[in-house]
Amino acid sequence: MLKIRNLDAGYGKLRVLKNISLHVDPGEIVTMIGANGAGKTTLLHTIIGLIKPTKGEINFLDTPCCRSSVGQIVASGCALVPENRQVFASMSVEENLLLGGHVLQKREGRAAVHKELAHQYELFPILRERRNQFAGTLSGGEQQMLAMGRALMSKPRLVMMDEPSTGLAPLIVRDIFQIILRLREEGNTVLLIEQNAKAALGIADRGYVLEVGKVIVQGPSDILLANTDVQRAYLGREKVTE
Amino acid sequence: MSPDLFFQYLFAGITYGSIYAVVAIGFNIIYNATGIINFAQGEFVMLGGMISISLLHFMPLPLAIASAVALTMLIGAAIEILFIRWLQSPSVMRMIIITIGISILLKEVALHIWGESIRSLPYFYGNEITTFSIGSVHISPQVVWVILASAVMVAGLNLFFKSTPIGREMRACSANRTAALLCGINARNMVTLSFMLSAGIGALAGCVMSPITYTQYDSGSALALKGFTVAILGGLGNSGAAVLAGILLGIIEAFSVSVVPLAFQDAISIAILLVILFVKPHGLFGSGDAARLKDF
Amino acid sequence: APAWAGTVKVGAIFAVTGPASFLGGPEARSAQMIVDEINKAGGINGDTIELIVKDTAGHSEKAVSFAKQLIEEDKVVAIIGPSTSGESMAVKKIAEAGKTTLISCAAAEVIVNPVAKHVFKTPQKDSFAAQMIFEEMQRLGITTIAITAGNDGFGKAGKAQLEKMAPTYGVKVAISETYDSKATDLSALVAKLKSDVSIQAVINWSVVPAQAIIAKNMRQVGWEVPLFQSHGFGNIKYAQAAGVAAEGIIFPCGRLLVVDQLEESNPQKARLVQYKSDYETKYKEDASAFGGYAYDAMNMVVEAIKKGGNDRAKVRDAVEGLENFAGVGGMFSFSPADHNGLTIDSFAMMTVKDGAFILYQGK
Amino acid sequence: MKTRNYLPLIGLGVLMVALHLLTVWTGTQYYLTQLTMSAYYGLVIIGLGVLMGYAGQISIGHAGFFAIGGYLAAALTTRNLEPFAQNWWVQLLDKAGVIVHGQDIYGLSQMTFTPWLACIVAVTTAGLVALVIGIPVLKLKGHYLAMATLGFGTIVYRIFLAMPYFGESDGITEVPGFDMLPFLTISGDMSHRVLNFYASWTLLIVGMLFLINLIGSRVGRALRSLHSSEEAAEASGINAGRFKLKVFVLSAIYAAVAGVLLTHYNGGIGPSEASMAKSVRYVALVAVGGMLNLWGTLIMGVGLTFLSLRGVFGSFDDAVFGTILILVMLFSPEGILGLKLRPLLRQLIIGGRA
Amino acid sequence: MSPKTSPANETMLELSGVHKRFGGLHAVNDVSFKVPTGSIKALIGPNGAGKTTLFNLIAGNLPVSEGSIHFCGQSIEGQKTYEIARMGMARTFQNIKLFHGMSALECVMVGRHSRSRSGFFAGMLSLPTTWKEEKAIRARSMELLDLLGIADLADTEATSLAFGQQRAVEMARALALEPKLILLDEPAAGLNIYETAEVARLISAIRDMGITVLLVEHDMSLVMDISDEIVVLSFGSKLAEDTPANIQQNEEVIKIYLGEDETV
Ligand SMILES: Nc1ncnc2c1ncn2[C@@H]1O[C@H](COP(=O)(O)OP(=O)(O)OP(=O)(O)O)[C@@H](O)[C@H]1O
Ligand SMILES: Nc1ncnc2c1ncn2[C@@H]1O[C@H](COP(=O)(O)OP(=O)(O)OP(=O)(O)O)[C@@H](O)[C@H]1O
Ligand SMILES: [Mg+2]
Ligand SMILES: [Mg+2]
Repeated sequence: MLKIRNLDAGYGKLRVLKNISLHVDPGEIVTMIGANGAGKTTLLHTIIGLIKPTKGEINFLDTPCCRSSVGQIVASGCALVPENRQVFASMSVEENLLLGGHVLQKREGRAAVHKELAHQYELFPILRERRNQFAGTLSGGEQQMLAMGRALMSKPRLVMMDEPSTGLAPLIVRDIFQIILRLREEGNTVLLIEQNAKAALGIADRGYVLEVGKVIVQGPSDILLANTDVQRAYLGREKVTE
Repeated sequence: MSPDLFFQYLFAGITYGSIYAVVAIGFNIIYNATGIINFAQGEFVMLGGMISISLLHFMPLPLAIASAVALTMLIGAAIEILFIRWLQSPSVMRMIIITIGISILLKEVALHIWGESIRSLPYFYGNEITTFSIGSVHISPQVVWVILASAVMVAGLNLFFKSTPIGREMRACSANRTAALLCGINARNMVTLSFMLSAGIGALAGCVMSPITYTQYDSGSALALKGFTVAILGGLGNSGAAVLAGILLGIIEAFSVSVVPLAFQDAISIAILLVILFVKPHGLFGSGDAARLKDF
Repeated sequence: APAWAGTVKVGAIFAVTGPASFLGGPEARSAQMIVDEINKAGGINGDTIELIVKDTAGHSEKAVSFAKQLIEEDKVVAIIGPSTSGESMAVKKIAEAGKTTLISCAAAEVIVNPVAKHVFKTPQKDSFAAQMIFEEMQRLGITTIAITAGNDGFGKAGKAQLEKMAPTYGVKVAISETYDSKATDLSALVAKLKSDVSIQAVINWSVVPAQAIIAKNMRQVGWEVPLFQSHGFGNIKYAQAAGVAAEGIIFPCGRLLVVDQLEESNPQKARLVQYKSDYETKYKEDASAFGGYAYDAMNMVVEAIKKGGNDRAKVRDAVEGLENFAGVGGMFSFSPADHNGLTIDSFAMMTVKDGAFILYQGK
Repeated sequence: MKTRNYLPLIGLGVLMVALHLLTVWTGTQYYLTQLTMSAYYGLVIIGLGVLMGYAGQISIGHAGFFAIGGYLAAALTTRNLEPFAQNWWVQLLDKAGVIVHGQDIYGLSQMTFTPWLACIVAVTTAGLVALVIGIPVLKLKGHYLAMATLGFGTIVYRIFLAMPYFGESDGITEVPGFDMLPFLTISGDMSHRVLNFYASWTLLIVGMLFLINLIGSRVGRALRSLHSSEEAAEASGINAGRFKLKVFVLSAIYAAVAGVLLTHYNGGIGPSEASMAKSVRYVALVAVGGMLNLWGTLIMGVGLTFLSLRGVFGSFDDAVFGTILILVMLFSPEGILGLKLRPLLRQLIIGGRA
Repeated sequence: MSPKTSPANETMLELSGVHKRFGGLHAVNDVSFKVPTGSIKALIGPNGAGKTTLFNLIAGNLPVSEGSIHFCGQSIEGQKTYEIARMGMARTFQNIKLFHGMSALECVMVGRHSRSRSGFFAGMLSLPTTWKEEKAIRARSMELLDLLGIADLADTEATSLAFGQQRAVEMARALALEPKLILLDEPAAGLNIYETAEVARLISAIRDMGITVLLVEHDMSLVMDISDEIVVLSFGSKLAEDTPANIQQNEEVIKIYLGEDETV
């Protein structure tokens, strides 16, 4: 579904991604882990077209999309739940969701959007309660859910999530992971970035480890979970304080 | 004050107010789509008037107005494409200053095309002194045209921004551009569209008011100042509020004539605006909550 | 050839752009037209004239800067302009200090009263215009009036003159108001004036669209008292702009507007015809009294250069010595005590009939 | 670090002397007139530059403060006090030596305030007005702030234009010179030209010195922080309102001082000095120079004003200015000094496509 | 380092009967608790429970609808945010708020504002006292960056740092205030397990410096490990207040917040 070869990208002179290659197959959950500043967000932004790569190629659904605009990439079925949520603060929750349905409406018409809206309310009941509130006044967690709901509104083939569990209550985090699993059941493909490596690898089929802009390890989740390097670097489960 | 005089002031105020309002509406469109105030809005009004006056030599009035509106829309689009479209994440301050520059340029271009003389469209109905009377109060039919135009615009725009997907998308672009992109919205086209729309609305305003106010190459800035005042007074982004605020301000100005020297009229109306802003920092009908949630 | 052979520089300070561009624009064009013609014809005594036009956009600080620059740096022999009273007052002292002739194109009388040695002006005195209006009012038996004026230099000077002279003619000024010269509608003002039933006539003093607007607003409310305007109305554009509302407006003005109706014997006729046809052929727009101010100023300078050459002192003396000089604004005769040089004869009363200006014949 | 900071200032001082010598050498001393005027406008613009760039508060009404300074100085030094000569306060002031006796243009005797008193009153008034207006105005944000300052400027303009005391549309002329120091008279008289040039540029340099010190200090840092996030700045203990107000008043005082001195230098002031177009131009000059670049602001402010005062753009003054404004904003939003050619070309090529 | 704090019965912060309403929404409903001097107190609860709102009330960003808040025995009612900050309360923001166009170091230097004095005119005249002070501010800020392990990023523009690094800068800025009480809103959000551990160590270190900590966090490993006491909020009301061990056993808390198997 998504194939990336020898990708380089960055900001101005700063080269953040160095020679990245990866692929995501249909129906998979793939996770990407890495320390702060490794370039995970940058990678997602490059895929969705917010940043233009300086080298390499990206194929989504077997069509190269390095030169496409964000709009085209989203329309072709790729959606991003951004890192800092990026809700439309001065618009209502429902409007936020409807905006998420922009490409769906173009593809399948209004009825589909309203059906999908109901679906999202079902996934995130709290959003239904807050539907007329300005999104900017939602609590952090509520905003996170809204961002997810909005991305899902486009019924994407591939959902990319940038640390979706950030700032969520443990119970909700579990719900989120449930939702991700459910998305896979519904035939979606997910590219997941998570700090909670253990949980992420727990639900993912495969994983990549990113360090200062390079993929250093990759493989099926269970193998990564067993990898001692990975364990030492990301999964340390021992006490967090001395 | 005799009732006659009272009503005459009242209708004078409504005349002023509807002129201000019809200009203010244009400000709100670009504001809603980009979060900036287009300081060249007054020049769109001027262009609408000037172009239609020039076209009137070749075609009947309705056609001249329609063509002027269309042409101004093209100019609006061209300006956006030339000066704004390709900027990478411009700040509000930068956009304000660019539009100030555009306003200066448009004025200069107009000066060199049309010269400094004043022109006007003919009255749509009747002539300069035609009025109809309600009781002893006389109103020019052109005022009715202006009011009608602003009413239609407000209704249309409200419908557009509140209930149509494309209107919602425009607002989304101003609320958070990145997020709008992520929703698959073509933010650039939205901005272009908003410039076209506000240019068109400005041009239409320029046409309907031209018989009353006359059009001159620099008549834009004075109108823009009033329009801006009214847009702020009502609360940015809300066109219905702008009309109410416009008429309110117009009426205040009209009645102020009876108590203070006319020379201070503008000072009075702006002082009132300032006082209102100090009490309600987001305009009469603006929501502080919504404004706080915007990025600036 | 004399030492100064070559080019003679003349400075011009006009508000070509900005709020007073309706003055500065025609003024700059009129002056340039003369210079072009003279140079084409071989100049004055073999010298070409170089006109250095500076655009102040109506800013007096720029006028100051330009006046100093023209006098010191460009070493002009004389300066025509500025267009507005404020600017003219601001540069008056500079012309004096620089001993350079300045022929202002602005209205206010203070420019030449008190007389400064080097400062002249071409527009007719407001007091003459006021006098003519009041005399007409006396004939019509009008005793109570309202005065309205724009908030520019022209309006200010006129209003002051009217208020000063009204008592001499037994006229009472019931209301006197100043409005913004960019006003878009004056119906509230008109309502206020109309509510005072004692008012028998309105005098409006401005040079902007507002003078058409006030006419319209008065007629719209069906108020039929006579409307007098100033010589600022002397531009057919304003009469056209006011349309039918302009009918019957009475105003004093130079004879340019009614040149076709003048008798051949009129000493101004040749000059007026020449100006009108030259200007209208060259610029494809109606000639106006404003352009005439600069046309006269420039012609005076030309006349003076013919006598005094490129010598500031001689040029000044030559200007002051002009007598019975036929200008667009009237017959000028300067003297050390009179640097305007016009008499009340420079004005004629006019009115609008069927969209055209005609000489006013009384009621 | 300290010396490096001041190097450009010393450079400016050297430039001042060099300019003078150059004009002497080439026999073009008349340039000094407009250089002097530009320096005063430069003072307005750097004051506004700190307010806009560092404190992040736009003011589209700064011509108002300039005009308050200029008009009050002009009115107090020209308006005749003779009609009030018998009033106790006039007599008191006369005894205090702050009233001059002279003649008006018609040769009649008149009494006026001394320029020193007028100057102090004018600058104080501008400062107080800024203080009073600043308290509510600076609570506003974004476009509302822009409107409020624009409104303030318009009110000032309207008042000067409407009041006969201030000469209405003609403004005030015949303003006398200002004997500031025993050897220095601020006046447009040719004989004082060189000293006036040095006075204005010295003032500009000192003004710049103060501002550079300020923005390099703790206060400057606080200003920049509240520009970016008032909430976070306040959480760090910064009284945002107070700092904004102080800078507002400071910049108003800069404008008023410039107004007073330029009015004496020009011998008058007109309403155009209070107009919205003027305020907008100040704002635009700050932007062209670079919001966070005081040196750029200074250079563009003085440079473009100088060219404009010489009328080099003819009737295209505004057009040229508008074009420069747009070009700078398009290609170098950091101001003209931020202009680097390579990125510019790249933006032209890539930006057009992206 | 042993805590050099006064006895635990001294109260740093006290909330009594605090309410906050937004229109119809009762975001904080009758919340009372005390934060003893020198302790780490955690505030947990489901999303939208009102934790951030409570922080905003304490820090003076929002007015309280009802009830009172005392900081160091002084009511903060009517006090402006900056006044409260000067009294010695620092905070970090859930949505990071760093200053555009400033380097990481400068951001931290801003934090020293209320601990330095040179004023407007001194700054304008650049008096020698201001230089000395400036030097001290710089040195102290550098130390703090060092403490947070980002000294090498001192000259990088703060807003272009990665998420986790920005959090560190925020924390340094808050510490620069030399607060008595520090409010941390989700300091570990977006951090991986090691970085979280680092934060935990840091918070303990902060407490050891004698600073009282009030913390909002969803990462239970962090909260349970370091806090002395936990307050649980739900729908704006206080649900429980207890030691970490007891909270983990609290049926209700498990039901609405922790989930069945989250006991570590
Ligand atoms: N807009 C920007 N301009 C310049 N540099 C940037 C920008 N955004 C990010 N960077 C730099 O790029 C590098 C990678 O950042 P990125 O946000 O991709 O990291 P990340 O892996 O998502 O980290 P985190 O887990 O903290 O979110 C960092 O060193 C960061 O400082
Ligand atoms: N200005 C406001 N207007 C209206 N409602 C608000 C406002 N601010 C917050 N709320 C509401 O108050 C509730 C509490 O919000 P708060 O941000 O305090 O939650 P929180 O406990 O910090 O949650 P999270 O852990 O998700 O950050 C939320 O439901 C939110 O929608
Ligand atoms: Mg990231
Ligand atoms: Mg929160």
